[in-house]
Parts: sequence; structure tokens; C-alpha cells
Amino acid sequence: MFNTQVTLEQFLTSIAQTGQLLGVSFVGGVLIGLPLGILLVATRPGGITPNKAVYNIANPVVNIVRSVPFIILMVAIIPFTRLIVGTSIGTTAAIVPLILYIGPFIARLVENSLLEVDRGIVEAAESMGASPFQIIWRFLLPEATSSLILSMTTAIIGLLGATAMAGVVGGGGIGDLAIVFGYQRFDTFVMVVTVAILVIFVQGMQSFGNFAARRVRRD
Amino acid sequence: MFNTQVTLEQFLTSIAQTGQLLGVSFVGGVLIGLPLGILLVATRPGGITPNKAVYNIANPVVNIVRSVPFIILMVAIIPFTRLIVGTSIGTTAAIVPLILYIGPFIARLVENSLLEVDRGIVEAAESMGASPFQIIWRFLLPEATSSLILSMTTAIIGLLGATAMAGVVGGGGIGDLAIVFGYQRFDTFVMVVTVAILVIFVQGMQSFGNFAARRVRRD
Amino acid sequence: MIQLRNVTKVYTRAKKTITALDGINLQIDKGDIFGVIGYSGAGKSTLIRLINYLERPTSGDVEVDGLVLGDRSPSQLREVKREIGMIFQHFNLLESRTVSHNVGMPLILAGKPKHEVEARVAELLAFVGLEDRGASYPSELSGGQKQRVGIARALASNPKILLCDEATSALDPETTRSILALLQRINRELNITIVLITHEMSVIQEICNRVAVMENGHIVEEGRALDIFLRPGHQTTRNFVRTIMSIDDEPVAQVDGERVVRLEVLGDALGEPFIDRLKPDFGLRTHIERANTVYVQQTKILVLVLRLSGEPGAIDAGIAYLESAGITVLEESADV
Amino acid sequence: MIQLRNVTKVYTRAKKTITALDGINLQIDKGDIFGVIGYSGAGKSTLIRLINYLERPTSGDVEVDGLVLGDRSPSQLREVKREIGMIFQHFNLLESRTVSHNVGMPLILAGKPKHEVEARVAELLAFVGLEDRGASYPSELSGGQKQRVGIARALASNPKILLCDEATSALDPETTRSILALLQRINRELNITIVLITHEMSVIQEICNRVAVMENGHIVEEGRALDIFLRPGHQTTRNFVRTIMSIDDEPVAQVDGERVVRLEVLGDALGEPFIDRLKPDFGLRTHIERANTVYVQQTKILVLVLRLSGEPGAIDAGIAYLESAGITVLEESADV
Amino acid sequence: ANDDAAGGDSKTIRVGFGVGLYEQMFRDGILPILEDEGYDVKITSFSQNLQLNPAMKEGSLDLTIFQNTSYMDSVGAELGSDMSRLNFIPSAPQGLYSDKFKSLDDVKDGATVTVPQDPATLHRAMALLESIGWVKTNPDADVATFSLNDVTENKYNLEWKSLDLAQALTSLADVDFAVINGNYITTSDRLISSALAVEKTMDEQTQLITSVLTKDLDTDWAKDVASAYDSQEFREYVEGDDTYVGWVMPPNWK
Ligand SMILES: Nc1ncnc2c1ncn2[C@@H]1O[C@H](COP(=O)(O)OP(=O)(O)OP(=O)(O)O)[C@@H](O)[C@H]1O
Ligand SMILES: Nc1ncnc2c1ncn2[C@@H]1O[C@H](COP(=O)(O)OP(=O)(O)OP(=O)(O)O)[C@@H](O)[C@H]1O
Ligand code: MET
Ligand SMILES: [Mg+2]
Ligand SMILES: [Mg+2]
Repeated sequence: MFNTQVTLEQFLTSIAQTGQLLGVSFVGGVLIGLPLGILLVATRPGGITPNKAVYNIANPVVNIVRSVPFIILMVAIIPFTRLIVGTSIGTTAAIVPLILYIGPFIARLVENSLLEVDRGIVEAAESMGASPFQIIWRFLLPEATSSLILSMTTAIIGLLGATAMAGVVGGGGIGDLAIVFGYQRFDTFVMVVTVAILVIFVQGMQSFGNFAARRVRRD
Repeated sequence: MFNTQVTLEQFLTSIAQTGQLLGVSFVGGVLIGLPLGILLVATRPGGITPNKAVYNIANPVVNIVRSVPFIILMVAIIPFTRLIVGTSIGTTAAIVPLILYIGPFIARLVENSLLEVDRGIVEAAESMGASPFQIIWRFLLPEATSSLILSMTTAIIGLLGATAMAGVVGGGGIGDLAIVFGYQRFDTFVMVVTVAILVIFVQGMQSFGNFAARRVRRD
Repeated sequence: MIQLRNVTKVYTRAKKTITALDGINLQIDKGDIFGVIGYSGAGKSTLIRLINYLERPTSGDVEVDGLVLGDRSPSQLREVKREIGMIFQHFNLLESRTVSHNVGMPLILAGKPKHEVEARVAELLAFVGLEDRGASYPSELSGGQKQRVGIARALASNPKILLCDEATSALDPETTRSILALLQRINRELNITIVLITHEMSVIQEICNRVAVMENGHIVEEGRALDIFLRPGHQTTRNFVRTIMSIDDEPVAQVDGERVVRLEVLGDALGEPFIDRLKPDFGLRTHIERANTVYVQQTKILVLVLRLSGEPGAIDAGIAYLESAGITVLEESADV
Repeated sequence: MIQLRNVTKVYTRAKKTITALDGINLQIDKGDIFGVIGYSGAGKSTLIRLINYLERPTSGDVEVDGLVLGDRSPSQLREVKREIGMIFQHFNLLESRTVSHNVGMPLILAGKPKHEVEARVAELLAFVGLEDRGASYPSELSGGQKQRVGIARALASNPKILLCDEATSALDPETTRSILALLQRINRELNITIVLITHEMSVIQEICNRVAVMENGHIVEEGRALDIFLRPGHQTTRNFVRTIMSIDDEPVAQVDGERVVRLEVLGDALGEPFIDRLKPDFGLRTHIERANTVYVQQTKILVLVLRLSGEPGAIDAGIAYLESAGITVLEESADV
Repeated sequence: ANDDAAGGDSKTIRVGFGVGLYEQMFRDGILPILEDEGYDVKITSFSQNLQLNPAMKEGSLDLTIFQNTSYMDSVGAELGSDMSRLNFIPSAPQGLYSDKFKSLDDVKDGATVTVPQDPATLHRAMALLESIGWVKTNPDADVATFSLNDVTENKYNLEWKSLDLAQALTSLADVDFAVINGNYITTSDRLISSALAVEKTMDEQTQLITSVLTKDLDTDWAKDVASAYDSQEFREYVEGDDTYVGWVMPPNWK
């Protein structure tokens, strides 16, 4: 049962790495995805400030990035990664492709959430002479908050799955530990422990997300 | 430029495999995810038919499945896969874990979409004496259709990303071609062509999804 | 038919509680058109939502058709609800479905065959004046049109009880009148019980046989519509009544030696040429200060506020004559 | 102030087109309280939404404050809109924000400092009678309370023009009256132009100086409120007017030798004791068939429908007398 | 060839390939021979090596061409699958490469070295490093579960960068040294001869092999596969194609 090759230190390091991968990439992904999702909603035909040019660039860009399998994305952007963080390997290097992977995904979820806001709200905003920025910031985002929180929960859990691939560029993390020891080296103990840790991560994040969304929705 | 190791036939086979992986897994994923998402919405505290027991099983189950990195999931369920499709390798075998991967993800997106439906609609349904099934089928799903379509679009594109990992069990497909030749053998031509094909896939699906959602929303 | 016993409904949020209903007792009989009127926030919507158990009372019992709803299982409650149509204050239409589909929904839920649903929908749409809008979606309708869709939907399944939460508040008077006439017709012909929330006294006036007046979660007055109109007991009731009988508006400025009286003429008295007789027979000078003709449920009432002057005895005699003719005469006091 | 020239609005869906507005010409002057009345679906909401360009006309020009809106850039349009408050038929409140936040929104958008916003919000909430509900969320309010929040929000930034789409339709008469009184006050004191859509003639009666009557996308009648009330030209207008002057309801059954006349008494004529003189001076028997006292913008009007009988010449003489006293006398015809 | 296929006339062989160029070599050099002999060959390629042996064990594959003997034995024990080597095949040797340094002597304390992630390949890599005196490893370590924890002595305190095999070459610029599998060098524009150190000889344990379940060892199709790899025709193909420059040929070819 406790017959394992992995040391406690390795476990702890992995957890820290996953925390770093997840935290930094998620923040980065939100910083890219939220504005991008807003851009898609605002500039789409019939949107707040319809803009064919911007929409017809942003929309395919999101699609293109989302098209590339994550492992390929990791490799394809190595020159870019190196430019940003100075190296193409290790935890920090894994963060760059993770951000690029989750950003456009978040953009789509944000787009979907914002599109669900009642049209009447936008009309009220327009009737007050709100600028596009104000419409987004003061009306759309607050009204969509509960849905956005659930979307972000979905995104961060998806991101956790992707962090498991970080090992390809030596990024480490719990998921990589599961793959390298649990999977490649038949270490059942590691497999069970890592999956348990991941389940706890996910359960925690989902519960928090559900709670926060319910809080915002006040039901 | 055209210096490649991959034959046209391999390309065509891969496209067909991706079509199969994507199509069958998506259908399977929807068959699992849609009911599961509905279940989460219906049985949640304050839902249509609150049921602590069911919710407290379904919710963590979704979390647990979503916790497991896809590559591990693929391997972990091999005995199950073999039971279902008779083999653990090849395209059909890859479909089983893909369904298991995308189903709970779809469930979360469905959950989010359904929660956005106006409470007044549920009240109207209740006032007509609609059964929980009718509330879902006749009220919630129609009202959430546009959002559900966008969610499904997001899901199928996410699924496409996951199909790239099908090669781990010999499942083939465009994404695998990209990994095996583009990534592992530095075949730039294959890389470019496969990514182009994926982009076309994604762009097509997203455009169709956007179109259908707009159609349903009638704007 | 419907009975509320000691019903209280308290909303709690954070540390604040709002008592929407406070010890309500109410009985609505089969075949009633029961009006509930009251100021905004009085608790009218809350009250009506208790009747089909969209809202559960904090305490007290709600009984419909002999069944205490609190004791029912969810599926039994659904049975009860199928017999109760509801028109919502905010319509609550399915945006994703056509007008026809919305209207036909209760029938679809009941599993009625397609042609039957279609026939009934066509009939209902014609009735609410939207025969050519069946294929439209709610977002393409005006406010009043949406409300009419909501009305048609509530009637679709021929419910035993119809709950109307401001069912005509978004409608113009013509449409309101035709809707009210329909409600009255279904009430008579099918013996449907109707509970009708409104803030318009004219709605009550037009069709309700009984009225409850609400204020701050309480029922402050309740009774036959005609009685309430002629003898509003509570200040709130009076405020509502005066909206259609503008005579009560302001106290009449009184001049010494004059008497200001309010005459209520109805029934046989309407045939009496009383106005002709005051001068010749009693030597009274008469001045019409205010006048109103109202119909309360088809009963014509003529209300006059007159300034009478003449010999003190003569005025008394004149009033005695009026009363003998079956006219109610009230001294107007300055504080009403 | 507001001018619509040849405005048409056509909605197209699938193969169907709906002409919501058809060749509208309208001028609203600064300081007007302009009422728009019409049946459900007449195009009232569409019309008002053109004024702040929430909806673009299919053809024709909308001019506000000397600016043709169609020529404006988006940011210029926003400038214009900031000067126009709007109360929506369906409230359109932010569900995620408290009542206070909703009301203060126009000020927040204008970048006003926090304490200023708070002070103004408190003032507005007190005005609409929701002083203790600032921390509530819209979902916790009754229908009328939501509407009051919408009203407070529209007033927050002291707009030059106020557009009200059924601003009081969900309100009880008391609240309606206090809201209307406020509108009138801000109109007088701040010289705000108000465009007010309603299906309630009593609202028009209470505060509008000018009225347009709409039907099927057309303005069928337009003019001073008093004129419209006394001499409704179009059948639709008449239908609306009769809702507050119930006298027009049904033709009076006429008996041979009798004449049925309608008297309109206003201004100085109200002081004339005409009812006293018909019998003694002209030998006429008088029967009050219907009567109404209405106030159109504080002007009192007494309308009586009388049955007169007596010598043929005497009736004519009586009528001549009434007219000489400044009373308008109209022969009631059976078809009104 | 499962029982009904191999036993009958259809002569089907189901072959699985993992990471590397062995599939290409098979398609170009072996497949024509087998097809001439009337075999219907079904190829399944895996993007990772791990599922091949389980697939053969469950009977989904007849033949796998991706592993070396030590890995086969070790995994066979782990899985309880009785597998045997059919024959050796030309193999791409691992090498130690650097873009920053020209010689092994340039190694400094704390230098970063890329090593493979999967146990078998890592095991080979450490054997290479051990052969140049940089590390010592636990001699009892099992190939199937070999990990960096089995490195017992690290003379230069080398910092290991454990990466996906293909990634080693791509990220060469970010480390001091990298152990890279020969097939990646072959498909890039580098030469195996540019390595600072190469696996000198691939021994019985590390030379790539074709493997089958032991029970299939004596079947006709297995023998036909083995003889195809030993055929003159195949040798000529390998020797005439510059893809295989620097590769290590089967011991029995000499
Ligand atoms: N988006 C739309 N698509 C199609 N038709 C529309 C749309 N919006 C309004 N209409 C139609 O235009 C006509 C005028 O609508 P409008 O909302 O202006 O009526 P209204 O006078 O405000 O009625 P109400 O008093 O019922 O609110 C109606 O027939 C309505 O159905
Ligand atoms: N969910 C809730 N949470 C908190 N308070 C509520 C809630 N629903 C209603 N209330 C409060 O209960 C009181 C009664 O509301 P109700 O909707 O019954 O009023 P109403 O008589 O229908 O008024 P209106 O004519 O304006 O529709 C109001 O003060 C309202 O704010
Ligand atoms: N992948 C290794 C190689 O290419 C083989 C080791 S056995 C799984 O040499
Ligand atoms: Mg209400
Ligand atoms: Mg309207």
C-alpha cells in the first residue's frame, strides 16, 4: 500500500507547483479571457458597439487558439514563451501556454454568460446614455455575475486538467506526478493519492463556486 | 514544404477518425451530460424537486470525474472500456474515455445555462401544475436553448482538443497526427496542415453554433 | 371554495424581516368574483400566490376545494394547480415559444391532442384580439399584447379557479372591458371562481361581487361590492371609492345657511323627478355642486352633491321628501 | 423641443412585416406634459422609444432639442440621452443591485461623488415612498414598488425630458396621484418636458396639457387636453373619454315629446343656479339621467344629461337661457 | 493474428507502434515483404508507449515494435504478460547533446540536463550518463519503474530537467545538456554524430526489438516477420536510406 517511489517532499512540491500553475494561469487566463469575451459580445453584430472589423478578427483568433491541441500549443509557442519568461521549460514556462489555452476558453464562457443578460437591461443603460464601457461594467457584468462565477469554476477545473500536461515541458504538478509515477511507473499509491488530491481541489473549487454563485443570486 | 512523411491516405483516415471520435463522443457526452446537468439543477437545494441524496451523489461524481486528468482517465477506465467495446485500443476504445471526459463537463455547462432561466418561467410552469419533467422539457430547456447551443459549441471544441490525446490508446485522428508527426517528428508540413484542418473544424463548428444560437434568440 | 385561516407570510433577508401578510382570514365561495384591492406593496400578490401555493405561508392554513394545501404531496399539489389558472403580473411568457405555443401550453401539459390544442388556441387568441399574432414571439408584442397572451393561457384549460394578478393593468379600457366581460361570462356560464387583484377600483366596480381591501398585510375591509362602494368603512377603502366617484374629492366649501347634502339615487328612486320638486314644492334653491353616475355591477347609481338653501324647516322638509322617495341623503361633513 | 417628421417604423420578421408607426408627425414643446393614449399595440411604446433613439425609425426624422438624432454620432447620442430620463413599461431594473444602487445609477454613470449620490437617492426614495427599502433587491419588491424604483431612477439626474411608458400602470390610485403630482411639480418648477404614455384617461385628465391619440400606428387626434375631453373628434378618443365621463356610455332611451340634452358647465357658469330655474321660469320638467363632475387639469367641469319635457317652445327657451348663462348645450343623439 | 485469424487463411497481423520512427521503417521496409507473402497487416500507432503491452496482453495486438528487452521483461513482470523478443531491429541510439558546450569536459557543477520522463528511456539515459562517469544508479532498479530517485550519485550536482521525449530537442537552448533519443535527431536537421556522447553499443537489453506473446513465438507469421527483418531486401533498404545514418544495427547483422 505505502510501497511508493515518491517522497513526501515530491508530493508537497507538486502541490505547490499545481497551485502556482493553476493560480497564475487562471489569473492570466481571466485577464485575457474576460476582456476578450466582453469584446466578442460588444462588437458582435447587433451588440453594444457593433464593429465588424474587430469582431471578425477576435472571433477567429479565439477559434484558432482553441483549435490547437494543448500539447501542440505548448510546443508551437515555445519561442514566445522563451521571450516572455526566458525559458521554455519548467513551471513558469508551462504557465504561458496554459494561459493561452484557458484564455480563449474563458472568453467563450464569458461571451455565453453575457449574452444571457436580459436585453431590457442594456436598453435601460442606453437610455441613461451609458457609454459602452459603462454598459459592460455597470450593467452586463453585475447582472451576469452568478453565471460568470459558475463559468469561471468550470474554467478553472478545466485548467486543472490541462496542468496535468505541464510535465511535457517539465512543469511538474500533481497531475504530472500522477502521470509520471502513477501511470508510467504503475505506482498505485501515487495514483490514488494524486487523484484524491485532485478530487479535493475540484470539489473545493466547485463548492466554492456554487456557493458564491448562489450567494450572488440570493437564493 | 511538401517534404512530409504522411500520405494523403493517412490524412484522410485521420480526418475520418476525428469525425468518428468527435461525433460519437459528443453524442455520448450529451446523452450523459444533458440529463446529468438537468439532474443537478432539478435536485439542488431550492430546485424543482430538491433531493439532497441525489444531488449529494451527482455533484461529487461530476467533480470526481472532472478531477482526473484525461490521460489518466483513459488508462484508469480501460477495464470498463474493454467491457463496453471489447478492446482497449483503437478509435472505438478512445471514444469511451472521451465520453466520460466530456459528459460531466457538459453537465456543468448545462447546469449553468439552466440556472440562468428566469424564475418567473418556473413559477408559471408550477402554476400550471407541470410535473418536474414537464418543467424541464417544456419550459427550462426551450428557454435555455440559445445558451445551451453555445455551451455545446464550447464543449465540442473542448472535446476536439481532447481527441488529440486519443493516440495514447491508438485512437488516431487529426490531433494525434499533429502530435505524432508534427510534434514528435518535427514534420512542419503536417503540423501546419493538421492545425489548419483543426482550425477549419473549430471555425465551422463555432460559426454554426453562433448562427444557431442567434437564430434561436432571433436577433 | 378557498379558505385562508390565520395566514401569515414573513420574508426574511439578512437581518430584516418583512411581514407581507399578517393574520389573514378569508373565505371565497364557489362562483365568486372576488376582488382584492390595496395600495402597492399591501400584500395582494403574496396573497394570491398562496392560493396556488407558489408561496408557502409562514404560518396558517390555505384550503382550496376542501383540501388543506400544506398537507398535500407535490403530485397532489400539481393536481390542485391544474385546476387553477393564473395570470401573472409580469406575464412570465416563454420567450422562446410563439404566442400560440404559450397559450396552448396548459393543454400540451395535459397531453391534449394537437388538433384540439390548435382549435382551442385559435379560439382563445380570437377572443383576446390576437388572432393574427399566433406566430409572433413575446418579444415582438407590446405590453398589453403580452398581458392578453397571459390571459388566454390562463383560460386555456378551463380552470375551476382563476387567479388574476393585475390582469388588466397594462390594458387600455376597451380591452380591459372586453376581458372583464369575458371573465364575467366564464364565471356565469362555467361557474368559475375568480380571484382578481387590482389597484383599479373600476375593475372591482365592473365585475366583482365581493371585495377585500388590503393594507400593510392586513385585510382592512371586506364585503359585498355594492356595500363597499356606497359605505366604505375604512379610510383606504374610501380613497379607492373616490377614484370612481370623484364627488368625494374635496370638502365642499360651505356658506352660512346652506346645507350641503349628498344624495344616492338608485333603483326605483331613479324614476322620481325629485330635482323638479325641490323649488316648487319646498322653495329650496338647489345648486349641483358635484354629480356622478356609476354602475356597480350593472346597478346604476346617481350620486349628487347639492347645495340647498331656503328656510331651515323647508330644507328639512325637502330632505324628508327625498328620503321618502327612497333616496339616501347624507349630510356632507367638511372632513371627508 | 421634440419633433417627429414623417416617422415610420416597420418591424420585419420572416416574411411578415408589422408597421408599428406609419407617417407620424408630432411636435412637443418645451414644458409640455404631453400624453399619448391609445389601445394596446397602437404603437405608443414604439413612439416613445424613438425619442431617445432606443429604436431607430425606418424612415423619417426625430429631432430633439434642435438636433436630428439620425445625424448624431454614438457619443453625441449618448449626450442627448443623458438629458432624457425614461421610465420603462417593464421597469428594467438591475436584479443584482439594491434599490438604492438602481436609483443612483444615472448619477454613478455621470461620475457624481458618493455622498451626493447617496443624498439624492435618499431624497428620491423618500419621494416614492420607499425610504426603508433602499437595501432591498428588486426581486423582493412588489410590482408597484418596482415601478416606483424605475420612476425614482428616471428622475435621478434631473433630466430635461422625461419619457414615461405606462409609468403608473402598476400603481394604485393614491400612489399614482402622488407620482403625477410630482411630475407636475417638476414640470412646473424645473420646466421639464414630459412625454407620458398611458392607457388610462384619468392620467391624461390629471396632468397632461396636450394629448395625442394613437391607433394602428397613426395619430388619429391631437390637441389640447381640455378640447379633447370636451370634443373628442375620433371614435377612439370618444371611447377613452367616456371611461371617465360615464355619461356617454349608452344612448338614453328617448320618450316622445322629451328632449335629451347634454350640458357642459364650466368656468363662471358653475355659479349659475340653472337647475333651479328650469321649472319655475320655463315650466320644464327636468330629470337627471346621468351626471359627472370631472377635473381636467384642475379645471372643474360638470356634465349633465337631462331629460327635459314641457311645451316645445318652452324647451327651446330653456335651452336658450342655459346657453346665455355660458353653458354648452348639446342635443344627445341616439348613436353616440 | 488472433486465433481465428491466424489459424484461418486470412493471415492478418495486427502490429502496434509507439513513439519513434519504427513504424515508418516497418511501412517502408517490412510491409512490402509481408504483403507479398499474402499478409494483411493492420497497423495501430500509439502516441505514447504505455498502452502497447497491455493491448498485446489483452489480444488486441499480435506484435509490438517499440521497446527494448529490459523494458519488455520488466513490464511483462508488472503486467503478468509473458512476452518474448522475436528479433532485434535497427535502433536509434541516445546521445548527449549541447548547444552551449563543445565538450563533455565543459560540464560544471549544477549544470542543467534534460532527461526523458518515461522509465525505460530514462533508464537508458542514465546508463549513458553513467558510462561517461557523471552519475551512478541503483543497480537493482527496475526498468519499468526507473525514476530519478534511482540516481544514487550525482557527481556534478546536475539539475535534472525531466521532459517529454520530443521536448528535449526543442528546448535544447534552455539547458546545458540534453539526453535525446536518436529518432528525434534523425528527424531534425542534426546528425547523431554531432552528439557529445552516444550510447556506445546498444546491448541485448537496450537494442530495440520486435516483441510478441511467448505463445506466438513459433507461429508462422512470427517467423515470417522475423525473417523479413533479417532479409537482404530490408538490409538494403536500411543501408540505402540516410534516415538511418548513425543508427545501431541488429547484432546478428554483422
Ligand atoms: N420587435 C418587434 N417585432 C415585431 N413587432 C413588434 C416589435 N415591437 C413591437 N411590435 C409591434 O408593434 C406594434 C406596436 O407596439 P407598441 O409596443 O408600440 O404598442 P403599445 O402602443 O405600446 O401597446 P401597449 O399599450 O400594449 O404597450 C404592436 O403590434 C407590436 O406587436
Ligand atoms: N421575496 C421577497 N422578499 C422580501 N420581501 C418581499 C418579497 N416578495 C414580496 N415582498 C414584500 O412583501 C410586500 C407585499 O408584496 P406584494 O407583492 O404582495 O405586494 P402587492 O400588494 O402585490 O403590491 P403591487 O400592487 O405593487 O404589486 C411588499 O412590501 C414587498 O416588498
Ligand atoms: N522509446 C524508447 C526508444 O525510442 C524505447 C524504450 S522501450 C519503451 O528507444
Ligand atoms: Mg403585486
Ligand atoms: Mg407599450
